[in-house]
Amino acid sequence: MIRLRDVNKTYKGNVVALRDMSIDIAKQEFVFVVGPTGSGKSTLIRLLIKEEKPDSGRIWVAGKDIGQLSSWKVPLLRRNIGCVFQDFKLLPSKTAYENVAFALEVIGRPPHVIRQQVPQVLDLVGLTKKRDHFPNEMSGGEQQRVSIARAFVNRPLILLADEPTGNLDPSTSVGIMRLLDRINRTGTTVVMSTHDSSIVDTMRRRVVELDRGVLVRDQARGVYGVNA
Amino acid sequence: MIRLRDVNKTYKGNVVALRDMSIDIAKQEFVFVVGPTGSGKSTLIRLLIKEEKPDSGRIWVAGKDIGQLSSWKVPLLRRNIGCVFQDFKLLPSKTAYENVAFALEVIGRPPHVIRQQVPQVLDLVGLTKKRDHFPNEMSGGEQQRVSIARAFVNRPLILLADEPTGNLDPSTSVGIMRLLDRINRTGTTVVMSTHDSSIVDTMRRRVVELDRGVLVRDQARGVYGVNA
Amino acid sequence: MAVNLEYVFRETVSNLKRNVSMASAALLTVAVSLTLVGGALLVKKGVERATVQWRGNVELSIFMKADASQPESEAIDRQLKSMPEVKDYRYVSKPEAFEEFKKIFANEPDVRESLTVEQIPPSYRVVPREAEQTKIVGERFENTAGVFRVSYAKEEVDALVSVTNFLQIMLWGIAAVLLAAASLLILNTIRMAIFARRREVAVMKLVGATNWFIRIPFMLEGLLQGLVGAALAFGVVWIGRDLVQDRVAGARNDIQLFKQFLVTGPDVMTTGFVLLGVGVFVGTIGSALAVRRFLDV
Amino acid sequence: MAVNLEYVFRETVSNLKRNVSMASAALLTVAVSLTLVGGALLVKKGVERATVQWRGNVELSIFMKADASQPESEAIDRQLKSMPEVKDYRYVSKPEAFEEFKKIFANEPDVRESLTVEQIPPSYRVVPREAEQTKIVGERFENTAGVFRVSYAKEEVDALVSVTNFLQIMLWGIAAVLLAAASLLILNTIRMAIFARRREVAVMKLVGATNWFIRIPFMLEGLLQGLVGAALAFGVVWIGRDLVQDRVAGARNDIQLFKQFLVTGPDVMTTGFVLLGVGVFVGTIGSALAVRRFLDV
Ligand SMILES: Nc1ncnc2c1ncn2[C@@H]1O[C@H](COP(=O)(O)OP(=O)(O)OP(=O)(O)O)[C@@H](O)[C@H]1O
Ligand SMILES: Nc1ncnc2c1ncn2[C@@H]1O[C@H](COP(=O)(O)OP(=O)(O)OP(=O)(O)O)[C@@H](O)[C@H]1O
Ligand SMILES: [Mg+2]
Ligand SMILES: [Mg+2]
Repeated sequence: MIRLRDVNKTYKGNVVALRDMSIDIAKQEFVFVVGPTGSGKSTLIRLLIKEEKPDSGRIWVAGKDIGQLSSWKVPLLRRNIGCVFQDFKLLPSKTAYENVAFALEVIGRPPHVIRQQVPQVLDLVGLTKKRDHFPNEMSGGEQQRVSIARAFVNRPLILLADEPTGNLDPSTSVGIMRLLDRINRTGTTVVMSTHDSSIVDTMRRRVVELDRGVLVRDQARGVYGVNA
Repeated sequence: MIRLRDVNKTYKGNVVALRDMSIDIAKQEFVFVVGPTGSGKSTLIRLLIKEEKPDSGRIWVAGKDIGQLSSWKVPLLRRNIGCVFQDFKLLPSKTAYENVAFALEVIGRPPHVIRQQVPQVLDLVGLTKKRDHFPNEMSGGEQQRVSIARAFVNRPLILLADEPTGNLDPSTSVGIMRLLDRINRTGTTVVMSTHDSSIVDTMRRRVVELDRGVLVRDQARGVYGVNA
Repeated sequence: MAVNLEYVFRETVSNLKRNVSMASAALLTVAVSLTLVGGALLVKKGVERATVQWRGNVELSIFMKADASQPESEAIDRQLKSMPEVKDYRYVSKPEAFEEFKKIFANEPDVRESLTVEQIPPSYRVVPREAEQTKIVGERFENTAGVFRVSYAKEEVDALVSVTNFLQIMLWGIAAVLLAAASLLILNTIRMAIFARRREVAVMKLVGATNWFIRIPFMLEGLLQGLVGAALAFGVVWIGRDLVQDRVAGARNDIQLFKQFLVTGPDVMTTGFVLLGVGVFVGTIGSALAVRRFLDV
Repeated sequence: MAVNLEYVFRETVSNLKRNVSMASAALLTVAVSLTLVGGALLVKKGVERATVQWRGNVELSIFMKADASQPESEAIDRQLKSMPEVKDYRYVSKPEAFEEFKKIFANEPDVRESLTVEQIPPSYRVVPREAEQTKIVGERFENTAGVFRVSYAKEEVDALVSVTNFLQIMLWGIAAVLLAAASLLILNTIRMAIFARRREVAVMKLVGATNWFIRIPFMLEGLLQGLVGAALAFGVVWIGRDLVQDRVAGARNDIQLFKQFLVTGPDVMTTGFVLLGVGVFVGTIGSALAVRRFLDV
């Protein structure tokens, strides 16, 4: 489903974010990406949705070499990928409902489908009461859950989640992880970066560890810290 | 140092964020504020820096009733309080260095003091190499640390930290907690909201728990979950 | 490009509502700058009308010999009637010409008394269709039998033609400059408004929106701003014209000259359509161009 | 209000650099709209100058009786010399007047031949200091001994006076409207630029910045934008004037009339200072007002 070969990414100012990264992620896999702050987790996710381009190396997503993708096809790529951004990236002038609905409008779903699915998904993340709140009228955790709802409302092939529980309390986090697990079981490949060791340790899924841009560990049914 | 009496805060749309909150926090105390997402932790912090006004009740900070404060004195209040915002609130057109320096410029510190103190503080949070990066050129954790550095660079009387480790990996979090502890020991009152149970459980400081805006627990040397 | 119409309208309306501050700023720019354009266009129209009148009053006189025969006179009459360049003409007989002469020299009895009716030549007063044709018409008659002399206040005619031509060109220039300035200002404002929302555009792209999906609501927004702004400008111009018209109508006779400047209702309507066209075009295309910069994500 | 100057300058420069897109948009608005104002001011100046010349050419004629005595003539000469309202005058003797008469009727020998030198009255041609004074000056001589008739092309003078007055008022109006429009557009743009940075302002306040601490760099920024924008506008106006000047100077004689429109270097400089003043004032005050809205955090 996802394949990277010798991918390098250096930001301006000689900041190496990823170095010679190669990895294969199969369909329906659930992968945790861990690593200290600034180790390149978000960069990896940005490369997968072509928000950034690698300096060298090739990336395949859903069977397509995204380096070869013409720019008008990029939206099609992104519609197959749901993405929870670390900084949420909600549309500030849309309510929670509208933010989630937007992901469906983008792929041309008819209004009656939208009216049916969005409330369902908002209910799943526990935000039914906040549906008409704008992002700046919600708590951090609520915004994060809107972002999660938006990412999977259109049942993407791949779900990328960049620290989706950073602003959630442990019990809400557990709920969200159950949700992600359920989504994964219905056939969606999930790649999730996280700092939450208890989540990684209880889920026991494949763990990929980055350190200063280098893949230092790739462990099936792994734990958060190698010393844990 | 901080005293709330019967404070109520309801946002538009009848969202009760705080209900009949009364609390006293002494000088030099270290207080964790915990509670599920949307329970009013950030609202409490916003009230303390007068970003929001309570609907009823009175609030004293550093001996002053901030409800009575005339608007031109609000900046003076805020200079005595360092605040780490949940969403960082960095100035997007300033580099890491400049963001931190701004907190000193605001209180009129001379340039030579700024040139000396800012690098020190950036070093403390491990961002010396990122000093000339703009916020959008830093990882989530790096931005969060800039926000932390800005909050305590002017040695405030009170440090309010809203989930300051949400985007940090466990070992960096431990480093930041050591830093906050040190700052607390030098006489600064610290109020920190968090979802990180391991931090709360290892520090064993006073824990205040909110649930849907109501103070449900106030425990000296407490732990994160009451069932933990 | 298959974009749901319902989505587009809902999106546009909510964008306008939720970005009221920026949207109204753009609207204001459109209104103010198109008001200037509209004002210039109306003044141009007014001067055009006045010019037509001024030029319409240009005459040439064909003086007949005092002893010109009836057939000679009739031949000239016939020729004048047949010339397409001649708008109007009339015959001034000897007694009429003498009356005119006496009037001109009313205050100078010495001069007045020195001539008799018989000495004054009769003439044809000819109004050419175009001021520029005065000379062409005149020259035809210069050597015709019975004609004593063709007199066209040559200098005056030339001056009038060149002055009005110059005025026209100048006013075209002013209108063009104002139009260019207005377009620039509107584009600039739209660019600012969209710049302020660039992050939003980037997020939309990251969520999988195609360029057209993002662009169309922005264009519709620009279209509406252009339309409403132009309508406001039109309203101001209309009211402005009425005010000026009233003032001029109520003024003393001695600025009668300016009555010729007056513009008609249809002139104002035409100007209105120009304004609406410019507003809509610049608003729509400007939005499309402005948003373009932020679509490469 | 004790704001560090070094901070203010550094902050202003880096704001301008890092918000280049918005800053240059505001600059463009200042430049374009002040160019319009500058153009209007110069045209106004030009018409003023032309008016002075036109009005300066207004004459009245005091025709003497053909049999007026030498002392009578001298008395009039003396009185004219002593009147402050009289700018200039000259005596047209009988032979001179006859030459003039012959020239006027050069094409009409019948008329020309009908008068002798003796029949033509001599006259004083008087140029009053102000066109409005023509009548006052003339009336003084109407019943003076030896005077046959005072002739002032009354209608023409009245028309000229009212036309030029009207033109002046109209151009004042246009300049005022353009100035108002320019100020509005500039204010509007500045408001947009600051609106786009409202969150930044809010963050500054949350970190403990006083209102003045935030406001001063914004004001300095507005001042610089106003200054540079006005300077650009000034440059365009200057070049525009030179172009027009060259064209007019190179043009054929028959638009000699327009040479009277020419404006001098000092006129342009004055206009430049007005533009700079407006730019700086509106830029600075506009920024202060615009940022004000976002300071209540
Ligand atoms: N636009 C950019 N320009 C320059 N450097 C950048 C840019 N974006 C990221 N970086 C740098 O690249 C490195 C990797 O960043 P990335 O965001 O991928 O880290 P991360 O693993 O997601 O960290 P975190 O856990 O803190 O979110 C960091 O050192 C960061 O400073
Ligand atoms: N501006 C606002 N308008 C309306 N409701 C708001 C606003 N800000 C916050 N709320 C609501 O107030 C409640 C408390 O919000 P607050 O941000 O204090 O929660 P929190 O404890 O910080 O949550 P988190 O852990 O998710 O950050 C939430 O239900 C939130 O939706
Ligand atoms: Mg990251
Ligand atoms: Mg919060």
